[in-house]
Parts: sequence; C-alpha cells; structure tokens
Amino acid sequence: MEKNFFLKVVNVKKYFPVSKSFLIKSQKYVKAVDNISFSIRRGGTLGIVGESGSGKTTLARVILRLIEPTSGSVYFDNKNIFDLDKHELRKLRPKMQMIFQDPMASLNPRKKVKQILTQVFKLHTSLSNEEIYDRVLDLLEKVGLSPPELFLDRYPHELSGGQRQRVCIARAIALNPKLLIADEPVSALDVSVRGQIINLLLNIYRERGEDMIYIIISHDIALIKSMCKDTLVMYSGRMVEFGETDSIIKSPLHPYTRMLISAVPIPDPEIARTKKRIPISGEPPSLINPPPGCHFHPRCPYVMERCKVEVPQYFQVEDRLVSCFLYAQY
Amino acid sequence: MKNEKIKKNFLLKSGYLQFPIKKIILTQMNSRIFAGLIIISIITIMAITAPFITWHPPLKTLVGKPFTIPNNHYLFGTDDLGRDIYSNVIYGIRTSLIVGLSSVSIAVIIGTLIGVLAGYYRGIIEDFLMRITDMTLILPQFLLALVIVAIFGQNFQNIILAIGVVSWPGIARMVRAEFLSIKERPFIEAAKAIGLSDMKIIFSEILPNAMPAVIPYIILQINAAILIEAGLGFLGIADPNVPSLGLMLNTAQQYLMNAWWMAVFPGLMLSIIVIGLNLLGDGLVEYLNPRLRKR
Amino acid sequence: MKLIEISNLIVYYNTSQGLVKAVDNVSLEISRGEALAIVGESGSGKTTLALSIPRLLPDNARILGGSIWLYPEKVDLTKLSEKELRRIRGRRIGVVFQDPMTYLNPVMKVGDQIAESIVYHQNCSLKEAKEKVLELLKKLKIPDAENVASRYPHQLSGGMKQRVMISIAISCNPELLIADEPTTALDVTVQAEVLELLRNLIQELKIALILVTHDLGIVAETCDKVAIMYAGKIVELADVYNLYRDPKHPYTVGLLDAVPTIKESESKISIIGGSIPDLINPPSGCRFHPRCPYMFEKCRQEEPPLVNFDKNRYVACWLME
Amino acid sequence: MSSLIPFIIKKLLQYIPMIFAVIIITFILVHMAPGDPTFILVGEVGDEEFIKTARARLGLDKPLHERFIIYLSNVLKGDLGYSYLRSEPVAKLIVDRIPATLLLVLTAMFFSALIGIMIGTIAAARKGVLDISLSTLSLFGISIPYFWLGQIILIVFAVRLGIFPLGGMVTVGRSYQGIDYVLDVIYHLVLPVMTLAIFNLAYTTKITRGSVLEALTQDYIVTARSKGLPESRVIFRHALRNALIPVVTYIGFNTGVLLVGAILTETVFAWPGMGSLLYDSIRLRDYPVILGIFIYGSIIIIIANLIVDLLYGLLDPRIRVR
Repeated sequence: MEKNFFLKVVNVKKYFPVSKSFLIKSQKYVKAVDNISFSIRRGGTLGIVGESGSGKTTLARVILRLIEPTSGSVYFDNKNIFDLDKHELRKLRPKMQMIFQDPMASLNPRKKVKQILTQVFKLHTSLSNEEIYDRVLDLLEKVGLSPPELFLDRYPHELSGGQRQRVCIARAIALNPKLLIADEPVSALDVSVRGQIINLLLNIYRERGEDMIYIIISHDIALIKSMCKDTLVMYSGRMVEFGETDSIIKSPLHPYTRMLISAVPIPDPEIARTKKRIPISGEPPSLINPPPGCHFHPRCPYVMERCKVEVPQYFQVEDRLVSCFLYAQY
Repeated sequence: MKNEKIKKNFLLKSGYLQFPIKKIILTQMNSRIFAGLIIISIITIMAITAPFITWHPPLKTLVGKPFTIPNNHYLFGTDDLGRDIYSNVIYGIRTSLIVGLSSVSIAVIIGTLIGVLAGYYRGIIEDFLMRITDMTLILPQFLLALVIVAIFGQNFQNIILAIGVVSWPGIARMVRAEFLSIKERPFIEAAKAIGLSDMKIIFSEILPNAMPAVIPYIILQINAAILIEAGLGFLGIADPNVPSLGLMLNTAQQYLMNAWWMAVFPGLMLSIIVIGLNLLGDGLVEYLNPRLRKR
Repeated sequence: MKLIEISNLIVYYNTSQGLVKAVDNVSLEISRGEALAIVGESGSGKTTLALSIPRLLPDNARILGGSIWLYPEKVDLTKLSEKELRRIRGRRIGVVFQDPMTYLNPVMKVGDQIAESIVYHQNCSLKEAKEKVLELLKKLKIPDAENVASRYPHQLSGGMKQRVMISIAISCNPELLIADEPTTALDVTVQAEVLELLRNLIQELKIALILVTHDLGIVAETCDKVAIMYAGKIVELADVYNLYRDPKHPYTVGLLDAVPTIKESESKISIIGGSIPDLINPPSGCRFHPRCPYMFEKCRQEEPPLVNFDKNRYVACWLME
Repeated sequence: MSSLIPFIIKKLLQYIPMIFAVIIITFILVHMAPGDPTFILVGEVGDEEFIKTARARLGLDKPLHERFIIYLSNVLKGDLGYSYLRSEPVAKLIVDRIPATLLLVLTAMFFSALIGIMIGTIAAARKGVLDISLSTLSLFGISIPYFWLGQIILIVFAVRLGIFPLGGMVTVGRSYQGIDYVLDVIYHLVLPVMTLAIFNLAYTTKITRGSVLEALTQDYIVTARSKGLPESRVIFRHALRNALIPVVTYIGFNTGVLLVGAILTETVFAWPGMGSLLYDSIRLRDYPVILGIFIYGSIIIIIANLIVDLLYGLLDPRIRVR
C-alpha cells in the first residue's frame, strides 16, 4: 500500500428499485444515495451526519461494497473498489472495516468471543493457532476487555452492551485496517457507557490515526464534533454541505444544517432557554416520492421559485461546499 | 498468566451446529416438552422392542378365533380374520414412525435445499422457487399423496415417497423465511465485511441460527406425515403386507356395530403418538418464541 | 399545590432469573403545573417509577410497598381497585409512550383511537367525540385534521403519530401528563418540534408533566425539576438550573460530562467506568460505588440516604456529609 | 375504498395460475406413471372399441405437448373423462356430490370458528386453571384423528345410545317433504358435523389463544389501558381485532385440512358427498374419478384461499393500502 493513500468517492449512486409486483417491474426508485462525491486523505477523519432515511448508512455500505452500487466509483488503495471481482474484494476486506450500530445484532449469537475473533485471523493470515491465540488476547486487552481470558468463552448475550461493542471494535481493528467506518457506534449504548466507547475509538485513532482513514456516521452532530475534523451533511440521499466540522457548527451555511444544529438540545438550561431558535417545520420527505428540485425546499424558510424545479449544484463558499441556491452568487 | 488449560480448550475447535438441548432440559424445561419427550420415548421403545413384547406375528391370520373380545391372551382382541390386534398395533407404531421419519427426511432435504436457494439468492431464482412452493403449499397434501400412491401403486416405498414429496413446501417456506430474516441481521453484514465467502456465510452463520426455528416445525411435520399415512390406510390405500394403524381402522369400519375393540385400540395408539408429537412440537415452538415465553 | 406524592415506593419484577429490584424505596413529589424530569439510563427504573403511578406496569411487576397519593382527595393509587383506577387513567392522568409506531393500534383509525377515551370519560356520543377530536387536532396545529383523523397509523409520519399519541393523552384535560421517552424514536428536527408542542401544551393547559428520558439535553429545555435515577434509586433531585450549574452526585457529574455537546467550549469527555449493575443482585451499600471515582469504605457498606442539603435539593451520597 | 378493486384484481391474478398448476401436476403425474396412461384416464375396464375412441379423444397417440393442450382444454371445459364403471361423466358425478360435502364443511366451519374464537379469547384473557384446562382439551381435540373420532362417536351415540342415525343423509325409505326433510337432514348432520367440528374447534381455540396472547403483549394494549378503557373493550376491540388477522389466515389455510377431514368423515358416516365417492372409487380403481376429485378439491381450496386473502385485506389496512 502506498504511503499517501486516500479514499476518493466519485459520483456514487445507490438506487433501490421499488418493486410493485413480479410482473410489472416499476421504474420507481428510492434514491438512497444520489450522486455523492468526496475524498479524504490518510489520517483524515470524516463525520457523516444525517437523520434517519438520509442515506448515510447506505453510503457507508456502498463505499465498502457490502451492497452493490448503482453507479460511480470509489478509489481506495489506488484501486476502484467497484471494479474488483469477488475474490480481490475479499482480499481487500481486512483493509477496510466497519463497526455497526447494534453490537448485539452484529455478533453471531451462536459464537463465542474467541470464535468470532479467531475467524478473522484464520481467514486472512496464515498464523498458527498459538500465534492467533496470543493476538486475540492482545486484541481483547487493547479494547479494554481485561483480563482477556475471562471473555474468550463468553457468548454475546453473556456480555454487557459496552463489552459487546468492544468485541466488535476488536474484530474491526484485528488486522489493522486502513479504513475504519463506524456506523452510529454508540447510539445503541447506555449514556454512561457511551463515553467509554467514544474514548476507546479516540484512543485507537490517536495511536494509529496517521495511518488510517476514519469515518464516523451518526445522527448526532455533537458526537461528530468530538471525533471528526470534517463533516458531510446528508439530507434525503444527497450531500447538502461539506467542510470542516468546527466551522460548520459555528456558521452553518445550508438552511438544513442550520435547522439541524438549532434542533440539537443543549444540556444547559440557561443557554437552552435563551438561545434563538430557528423555526422548524415539516418532516423529512418520503423516499419514494421526494419533492422535485431541492429536496429540502418544502421545509426551507428561504425557499425560492428556482429551488422547486432545479437541483442545486455545489457552490464553493470559502473552504466549504454547499448545495443551495442562496450561495449561487459565490 | 496464560493458563494452559484455557489455551487447550481454546484450540479445540467447537462445532457450529449447537442446538441448546442441554439448556432446554436442564434449566427451563417446559412441561409440554417434557411430557412430549416421555410419550415419544415410550412409543419409540415399544416400536423398537416390538418382537419382544408381542407373542403373535402381526399379519398372521387365525392366531385366534375371529372377533375375540379382549382378554388376557389377546390383549386387544382379534379381528375378522383372527389376527391379534395387539401385535398389529405394536408393529403399526413401527410403521407409523418409519413413515414419519423417512418421509420427513425426504421433505427436509428437498425443503432445505429449496429454502436455502430461495432465501439466499434473490431475483429470478427466488421468484420461481417460491411460486412453485406457494402453489404446492395450497394444494391439499393428503389428496395429492393419495393420487400419487393410487397411480404409482400401493406399496410401502411409494407411500413414503408420496408423503415426502407433498411435505416439503412448508419446510422450504420456513427455511426461506428464516434465511430472509437472518440474512438482514447485521452480523451477516459483519461476516461479509471481514470477507467470509457465501458458502461459509450460508452454512456457518445463517443455517445454525435458522435451525432452532425450523426444528419444531419438522416435528409437527412428522406428525402430519403419520396422520397422512393413517388417513390413506383408512381409505384403503396401504401396503397390505405392512401392519398399519390406518388400515386396521379401515377394516374396523365394517364391524363397528359388533366389534368395537377393532376400532378403539389402533385409534387410541395413533392418538397417543400424535399427542406426544404435538406436545413436543408446540412446547418447542413456545420455548423458542421469546414473546410467548415471557408469560 | 401538591398533585402526586410518592412515598417509599418499591416495585419489583418477577423474572425467571430472580427478583429485579427495579424501583427500591423511592419518594418523590410533584405539584400542579410543574414539569419534572426523571432521568436515568436503561434499567435505572425510571419508566417503572413513572408508569407505576397509573399502574400500567407489565404483568410480572409487583408493587411491594409504599404509596402513591393523588391530591386533593388524597387517595392511594396503589390501593385502588382496577375499576376505580380506570376512572383516573385517561381522565386525570394521560400517558405518552416512547414509540408511536408500536403504541398505536395498527388496525384502528387514529381519529377513533382518540375519540375512544373521550367517549368513555366524558359521557358523550361517538359523534360528539369525533367533533372534539377535530377541535383537539386543530389545537395541536395539525394541518388537514379531518384527513389525519381518518387515517391509519401506518399512513402517518413518525412526528404525526407522536402528535396523535399526545392528543390521546390530553384528550380529557388531565392534571398529569406522563411522557415516557416521547422523542427517542424521532429524528432530531422532529424531536425539537414535538418538544416545543409539549412545552406549549403544559403551559397553556397548566398540566403537570413527568418527562422520563435518558437525554439531559431535552431536560434542560423542558423541565423545572430533575430527578436523577441510578439502579432503582433516586441519587439526586434538584431544580434544573442548580443541577446543571453545580451537579453534586458523582453519577450526575459523570452523566453530564459523558455526553458530547456542540457547545463552543472544547468538549472533554469524561468517563464513568464499568457498566450498569444487575438489579437482581445490586451492589451493596451505595449502588453506584463500584463505578464511583470517589468511593470509600463506607459507600461499600452503608446505603446513603437521600438528604435535603440545600433548598429543594436532595443528594444521596456520603461525600455530602 | 378505491384501493379495493385493484387489490381484488391483483389477488385474482395471483390465484388463477394455481388452477393451471393443479392441471399441470395432474397431467405430469398421469404421464409419469408406469404403464399406459389410458388406464388411468379412462379406467381399467372397457372394451377395445371404447378404449380406442377414448385414446383418440384424449390424443394419446399424439406428441406430449399436443396431448397437454387437449388435456388442458378438456379440463377447462369441465370434461374430466367418463366413469366407465358408473356410466356417467366424472364431472357430473362430482358436481352432484359437492353440495353435500359443502354443507358438512361449512356447518362445521361456522360453529367451530364462532365458538373457537370465543373460547380462545377467554382462555387468553383469563390465565390460570381455566386456561390450562381449555388448552389441554384443545390439545386432545387437535391430536385425535378425524376418522377415528368419527368411529368412536358413531359407536357411542349411534350404536350404544342409539340416539342418532348410523349414517347417510336422509332416512332410507321415507320421503319427507319441506320442513320435515330439512329436520331429517339436520338429524343426520349432527354426528358428522360434531366429528369435523371438534378438531377445528380445538385448532381455532389454540390459534386464537396464541394470537390473542401475543396481541396482549403488544404496546398498543398499554395505550388502550392508559385511556382507562374497561378490560372487555381492551380485549375485544384492541387485542382480538388484531389477533383475528392470523386467525382468519389459519381458517383459510385450514379449508384444505377441513375438506380432507370431511372426506374421511363422510366415509365413516356414509355421508353422500365427495368423500364417499372417493372411497368407492378407490375400491373400484376408478382412476378418472380419483383425479377429478383431486382437481375439484384443489379448486375449492384455491377459491377458499382467495376469499380469505380478500378478507385479510379488509381486516388489515396495512395490507390493502400500499
């Protein structure tokens, strides 16, 4: 692998056909991911934020080719992932890993922790059983499950929520991935346990961050603020804003981003009760029949005639990309 | 620190197909499962030891006077041809169990294959297989089996084959449904993400998780097979060279007015087998349904 | 003016693994028009505590001690018969549940679901009730109320369903509204809308609110008083401003810091170690002691009482002595 | 309800191919069977001349696909062949017998569904001894095979007690008219309906109980209770209404079982329906009739499933509106 590797996502689309019946194949699609492009360098951290149905999880799956894309390309390790055949893809798998939302559901309930972890090494390395054993113990220790011997023979249901997510993280980092995507890594966990897992992820990043790309997917922009340098905001399958996290939170450009940030509750009654609220109206659009033009226009306080018919392209505002006609003059 | 014993234990490869039998028996033994297991065990023992617990060959005529009322020697009496009903009932259990097990084995093989194919691969394969399955599922199993045996000839193998051939659609549907739901669970995606092959995913990740839901259904299907065999026998479709509870009831039908024992004992035994299997199957269904278990 | 007084309430669940001590000796008060938040993580007993007021607990729950007084007549809700309680549920106490998708009957039109309790509690005909439903939906600023009322739940969006839930709860002008994680199943922007609606309603109708949640963010915006629960006990009870400005109990401190915020200041995430205790065999002494950074010997042996140490402020911690 | 018509059409489109499937299966079976398919399609007995004309009529000398077309068009025209033994067209033989079978099936279905849903709901709502005893009873009801139960009922009520007739549909040798005829039929109907209904009653009870129990654990039940509704309304309006959906599916799915049950029961009570016809035809090796009964039986079941599917759409708004 090259030293300055990167992940480049180009015009990625994922349309799910809406099947009506087995005779008539309908032409309707759910455009879960609609023409998304971005790139990150080695050492980069990207947060993808969006509400349910915004397509953020689908995007992650498409990037890893866990589901087949409709079109576009993803370059990673100087290869277009979408061009690889099954065999090549499987060989690349250990380099790109994912942590899933619900740790209980993402562990096979009939396998013990040791089976789950050794499987990874058996698939991709030629280590002996003894070596694997040592690696598994190290791994468990690294994710904070100590003493590791205690956890080897447990089934997922015998672990607490936080411990399960640690096992998932161990599985994902077992073979030192270059790309790690975490999909809502803490939202299924209890509040007091969330901090532990966020810190574990941050530690892993601090330790090997310069050598990998980190993507965090969440509906919680606060979580992304604490973990990611850059942020991509998604709405109804499209990217609406992309830029540095801090500046997005400080001065959101897209009306949707503004609404989103204003809606985040602040755990401080004095600020919460005095802050100026942006009026919020409507709900995210239906995925099957999204509104024409800019998908956000029915909820947008600044809506113009143009927004109802044309899909806004990306405008560069300083170092940010935003998809809104308010910035057309830039 | 590294305990040798743990290490050894770790290196022992453990099997994938683990049905929590031990757990069911030891911890949360459901009273239905327990009752069902007891009945089925007794029945099975009787079937296996048939030659030792009977004293007349089952199909031999005139071992006693025709229409003997049950007594010490002919426990269940004799029939119109002077055959010992007790022997015939015990050997009849054997027939029922053999028919149930072998025809359902056929059905399980066909059903699992079709269910796995349809559940794992989407698109045209699934559409085609499921349409066939749905159609066969609606058809009356019993009548189809009857037609098959009537046309191909009334012998024991044909009866087993016919029942097997009509019993698979339910199993296929069940397997597919389980596959579809398990396939959507994140741990399968996780398995893909670490690079597991399709075959490994099917056999080591999905199938072990699908089986617990399918097993009680298979037990109930054995029950259905036994009843189909008995029903066919009752209509006179049976191999005359094999003792059959259904066929005995067919004969009894003509003599209901005067030889009640000819109907009572074979039917009673049939009912007991069915009750046992129903208890076991229902108990397992209930045990495996977390929502019902809560109560 | 007092509305509900819970004293020394004990609620256990009977499970195959053993007794789950979900709510253990908890006392609490709520006045008319007051908004109280019960904050806790999963398994802290917050929902059990709130739903034991109208006794809407699962079959295996047992109220083993204590009482819940309803004022002004001062009746003990734990002692009432089912029949007497039914006259209070829906009429004087309304409940909004967590997931509007599963808590609405899928085969009944939403208008009928709202009308149902009006018919039962206000002795009016179905027709009159339906008119009242439309008024109610309009009051909640639901556009196209007639249309919404004739829909089935699956035809409505999540936010709309939650508004329907709210209108069921307030249909008979209750004195107390219990909202159990009312926005957890909703998106952030929809959550903000629904909370806004709840805030306006309780102010306008002078309803007392019990908001059960794990999210300290929405509490800050909505409630006057906060009770922090941990493992079946209240560990801190305070006025909302004081609590956020100066949390006393180590658990409250940890909880406030464990959540990343978008506040300007550099967010530093502190950690509460360990995991939520098993309520079948809860830890001895203070239930938080195995996770507490300031733990000392006494915490392990003796259970700290909930003591009043400041105006309207109660903390259960030996550090406060 | 504008969505109802496309829904019905969609369902019809789903079910019509099944009738073709039945015909295809029959055709394949007949031609896969060992020996000459003529025997199966015409019957074992017959003089040369008859067989010759029959072969020509069925196109048995033509290639397979042409034979299929001929077979298909014959069946669709209602021509299922000729029962040589009874010198009557098969279709007429069967159609004459269908009303008697339907009378038996529908009566049994009506009573068992009505009572079963009631008992099942009560068992689910009242836990404890009542529930356990009802569940145990229903287990026995499910497990006892129809035909044996029929025999026992016959021995007890007709042979020993003598309060009901031994079999048949009308008293032989009397020609009742009007109301007397109806009463006579009902008198003969009691025992076979009882036999058939016991199993179905037990099964409906079991399914309803399970379904209501499941519905009672659902979240919307808590909402209903939070409104202060009386328990009877919670159970019947909220739980049972939702629980009925799987129960109705079951009743539809069970039409096949019930029809087969009726066939076996008819044999016991000499009830002059399709069952007795089948029994006689098996004894006489009258293959055209056996095949005909299979086809007719399947069509009845397909129609019943179609009706239930439509009913399902009415009961569950989520299915209809998509």
